[in-house]
Amino acid sequence: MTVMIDVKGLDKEFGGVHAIEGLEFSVEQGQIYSVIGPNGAGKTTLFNLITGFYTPTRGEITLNGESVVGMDPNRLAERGMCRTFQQMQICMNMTALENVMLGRHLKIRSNLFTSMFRLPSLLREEKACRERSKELMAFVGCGEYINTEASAMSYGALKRLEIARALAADPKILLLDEPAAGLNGTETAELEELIRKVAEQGVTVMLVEHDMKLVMGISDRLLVINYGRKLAEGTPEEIRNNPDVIAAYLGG
Amino acid sequence: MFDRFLEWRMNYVLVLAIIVFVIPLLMENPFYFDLATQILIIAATVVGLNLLVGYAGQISLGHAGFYGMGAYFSAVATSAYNWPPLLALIVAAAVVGLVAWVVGRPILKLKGHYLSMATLAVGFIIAIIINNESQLTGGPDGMVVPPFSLFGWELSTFGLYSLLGLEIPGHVAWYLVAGVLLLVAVIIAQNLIDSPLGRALRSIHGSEIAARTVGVDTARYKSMVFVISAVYASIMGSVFAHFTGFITPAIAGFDYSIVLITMVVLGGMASPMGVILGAVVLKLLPQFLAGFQEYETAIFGFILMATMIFMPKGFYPTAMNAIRNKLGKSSGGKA
Amino acid sequence: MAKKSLLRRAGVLAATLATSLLVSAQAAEPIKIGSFLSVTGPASFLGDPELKTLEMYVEKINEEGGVLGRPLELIHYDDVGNASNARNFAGRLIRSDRVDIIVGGSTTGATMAAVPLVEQARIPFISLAGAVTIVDPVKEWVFKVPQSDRMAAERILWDMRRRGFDKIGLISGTGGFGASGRQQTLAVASEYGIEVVADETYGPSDSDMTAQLTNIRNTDGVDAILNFGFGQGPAIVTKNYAALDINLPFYQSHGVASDAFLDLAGDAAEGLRLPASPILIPSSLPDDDPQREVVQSYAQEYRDHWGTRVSTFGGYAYDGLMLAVQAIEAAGSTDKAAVRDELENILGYVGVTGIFNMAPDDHNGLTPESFRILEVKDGDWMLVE
Amino acid sequence: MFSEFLQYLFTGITIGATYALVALGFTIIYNASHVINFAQGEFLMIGGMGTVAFMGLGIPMFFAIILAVLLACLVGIALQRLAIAPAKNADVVTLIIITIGASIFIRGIAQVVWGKDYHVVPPFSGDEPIRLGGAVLNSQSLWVLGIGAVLVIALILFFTRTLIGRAILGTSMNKLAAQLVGVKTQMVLMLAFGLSALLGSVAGVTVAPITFTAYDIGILLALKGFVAAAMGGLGSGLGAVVGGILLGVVEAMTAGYISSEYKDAVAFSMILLVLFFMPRGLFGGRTVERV
Repeated sequence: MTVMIDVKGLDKEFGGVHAIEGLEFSVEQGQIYSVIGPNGAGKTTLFNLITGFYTPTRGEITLNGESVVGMDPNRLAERGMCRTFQQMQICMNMTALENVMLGRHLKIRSNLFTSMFRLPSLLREEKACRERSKELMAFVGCGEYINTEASAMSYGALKRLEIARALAADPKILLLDEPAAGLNGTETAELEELIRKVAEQGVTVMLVEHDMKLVMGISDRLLVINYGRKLAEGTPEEIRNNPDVIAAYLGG
Repeated sequence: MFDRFLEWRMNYVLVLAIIVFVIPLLMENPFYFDLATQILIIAATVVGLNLLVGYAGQISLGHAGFYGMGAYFSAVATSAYNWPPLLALIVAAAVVGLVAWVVGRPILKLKGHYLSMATLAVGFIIAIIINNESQLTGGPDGMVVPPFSLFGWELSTFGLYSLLGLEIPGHVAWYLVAGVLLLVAVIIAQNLIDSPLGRALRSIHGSEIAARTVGVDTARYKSMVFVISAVYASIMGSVFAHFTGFITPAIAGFDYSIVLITMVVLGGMASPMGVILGAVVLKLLPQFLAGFQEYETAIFGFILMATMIFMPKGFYPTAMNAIRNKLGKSSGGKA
Repeated sequence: MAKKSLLRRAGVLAATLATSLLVSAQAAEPIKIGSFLSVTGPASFLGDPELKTLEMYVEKINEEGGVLGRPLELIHYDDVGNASNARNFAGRLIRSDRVDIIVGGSTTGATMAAVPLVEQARIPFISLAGAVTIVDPVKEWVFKVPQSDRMAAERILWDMRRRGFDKIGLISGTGGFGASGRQQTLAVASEYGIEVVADETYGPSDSDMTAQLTNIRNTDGVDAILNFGFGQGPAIVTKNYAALDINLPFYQSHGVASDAFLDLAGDAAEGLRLPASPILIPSSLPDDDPQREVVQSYAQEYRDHWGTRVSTFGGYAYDGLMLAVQAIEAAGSTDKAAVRDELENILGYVGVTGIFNMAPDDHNGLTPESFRILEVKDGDWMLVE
Repeated sequence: MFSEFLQYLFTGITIGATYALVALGFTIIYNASHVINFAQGEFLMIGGMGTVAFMGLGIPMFFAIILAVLLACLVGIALQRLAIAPAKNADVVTLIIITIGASIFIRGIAQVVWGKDYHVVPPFSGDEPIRLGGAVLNSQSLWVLGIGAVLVIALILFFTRTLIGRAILGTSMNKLAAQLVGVKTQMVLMLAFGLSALLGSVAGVTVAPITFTAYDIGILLALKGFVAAAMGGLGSGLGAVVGGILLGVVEAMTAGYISSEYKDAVAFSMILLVLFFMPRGLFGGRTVERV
């Protein structure tokens, strides 16, 4: 197995406060790798560091062997990294389908000239893009919303839509920030199924999630952090039996 | 059939074309043509500005600077250096595009009010230069611009032309030229919006964060749309200069920038018909208010304020929603 | 003049007679006088008295029976000091209202914006704005009332020369009036053997010009300072000038020739000189001054009607209207070409601004001498001669 | 040489103090509501013109000033209640247009009621300028600086020491949280507009003896104030003061040493330069993008 993400000595300070401190771990290709920890442990900060929204104070992050520290999110997207957000980032000024089609942005070769005059090459490309996006919407289970304005969709549907958009980019690694938050039992079960299907296609998945049942059931490996530091790392079985983790969650 | 028309993305362009070309049959007075031509020119300008403000969500309070730059470049090149007007117009657009690109790169990193401030500053600097370089521009008193001509064929509002056996007076000819320009401007803008590029632009407005995660180079796209809207402004500025035959630095000034952005917001952002309507209303309002004498300013301000308070989305989208609701009800809630 | 007005009175009498005899005269089509002025906006101090004057005298002329037995109709638009508005309203006057003659254009920008339309539509246009570019080169259909800024510059330089100054500092506003005045001053200074050794400007809304004045003061050999500008700017310059205690002779242009300027500048204006129409000093004009009568009656009527003091600028509108009326009467009709020709033929019309002698190569008809040099003394204007 | 420099500095500080006061007005409203109030300049106009008008009715200057300031506060509160509050969810651009519309409306009314002439407000303490090191300082400039300083200190105390002041700040940081702890946010916003109008009108009447006053004086003052506020960093009181003074000094120095024609262009270039390197102005908070 090749290493997809490798993190070494990662530090992030905000005005002297350590949000992330000395974090080290690596994610292998094709794994479902989850990050858990109490509220405020620095999980989302970690995601923001990996996906280029924050720049680390110190440390090294490599993606497929290439150092990506200080790289903009759009450059990372070009390298196959895509993500969703705890606070969903949906373009409410577009339809659901357009949101997914946006996800294929990097796959499209048309330029200013072809766009301005709507040349046939552009129309062909758009058609292919639309088809693929519709497939993905069906894949994540929101096929019925194709012509709906994003602003008119339910919370659960939007969560899936965001995943469809991320998948539209044909990512090598997908980072999901609390995908199950706000979903009911059935929806969570569907989500679990969806994540499995994505992983089966060879996409590496990183997950920040509070739903322990989901996380324990689905993950290949887990990273537990608290106060920005690594508390434990291992298989679900190892984590479940780790005394530090139990202390942090139950008594800490 | 009608349903397909309603679904067609360019349906409003057809409606617009019909309106533009039917109007001359209803008007007699050359003064109305004069006003209508100006409306068409300014409407094409705000269609370009709308790409930046309405779709990409980036504010510009200095766009008249580009409009004025185009106008003055054409004016100076054709009068002092005897360039052919079309060449001057194209070179002006290229130069303005370049300037917009150079200043746009750093400016568009700014957000919200800081971006407004920076665009305002750029507009001001352009206006100050035009105002001060009076050897070239005639300074604050303005300068005369030669009429538009192409291969020795001159287009003047006081000329008389024949086309397909029809006698067309100059003011109607100008109107038709401006009408065609507006339609071209709208079609190109709509094509851009409906392209992947347009999608990327709109995503910057919808969620810049989402745009970046899917790989949209937001900085590049922002400066691209900034340049496109500046080029729109420059071309229409050149056209306006030849049309009116006399320009003053006021067309590059802050007040005019505000007028432009008000047209976009008043009519309805991100809606080509909306911004065109905005241009129509804002251009006609002073003519209607002329009778109110000293109350004109107060009434104008009041209308502006009230419209934005009660129709924050602009009156075209508000009106369309109202119509749609009505239609929806009458057809038994089918929609 | 006496003869002319006698003629007019005869005309009025005839008209009144005609009215009483023929009821149909009531239906006489009005003569349409079009006007666009900067009644509001930054140049409102020009447009406001201009409009008041036009309204008042159109009313007065109509009461006296009109012109050629026809009433005058004033059609006016406010261009807010914006040149494109001016152009649009000029278009509206010509093409929609179909006026017979235009008297208006408070600022040079507004006037020049309307010129291409006026020339193409071939309609007589009497401008009330200052810059020499309006009538130089001569435009067939365009006339103007005020002395040009070049004349003002010449008159000031003449007075400076007379007092033996040969190096001056210039400070001017960046608005149309100031910028054009600056250009003319620089162009004609050498003719008077005067060198402009310092050249500063200020913006239309600047609130302090001390820095510019300090620069001028520190320039070697400055004998006098000239400020070309209008609006509140020159009043601030005057105040700053006094505060800096610059003990050099100080000149303003005709742009500040109104009592409002004295109110704003207060004591600081004491001793400054400027070229102006005699309208500012109606009561101190000598008995033999040819303009005395017309100036005094205009000043009196304006004050009686509006309750405020006259300004030079209202005087422009008075002369503009009277020139138009005279040309229409002489032409005997409102035929545009005939009226234009008669405007060009006007000789010896004694107005508020000066004595007009038009010619095919002179569509202004005034000489620099029509400017009187005034000095501020004890808070009031005083004739220096 | 030095006296020249000193003169430019005095001039710059006088102009700058005016800009700073306008910028502070922007800051108060921005802090409470994140709105840039383009009608801010009209408060200055009401301060100056109101004083002139009330003095014209024979009211002594001191009371005329108080009446004018009260009038401005009323207008400020009305502006918030009638124009800003109903549009609370509008876009940034829409709010800009609303405040511009309001500014045109107020100006239009002022023009009808008070006329179009420029007016003089008598200086607070005589016309005699002060001479210092070969340079001249208008005595009214000292009033501008003094009143400016007093207002700044009063504002700082107000925002840090009083309950209402803290409520305004709290509302700006988190509207919901402020509501939860019982702050009436509508009340606070009204207060912020009233306060900003008070500041603006006091500034307006203080600078009127130097700049004169007229119905349309607000437009460009507001613009310069906005430049100053943005340069200092929106929302920062210190930024507004530093931004204003800096802008004034740069203008005066440019007029003195480089070119009076391009002094505004230099000022605008400077703000561009500041924003290129500090996208939130000199003292603007460095916030982290929250994802």
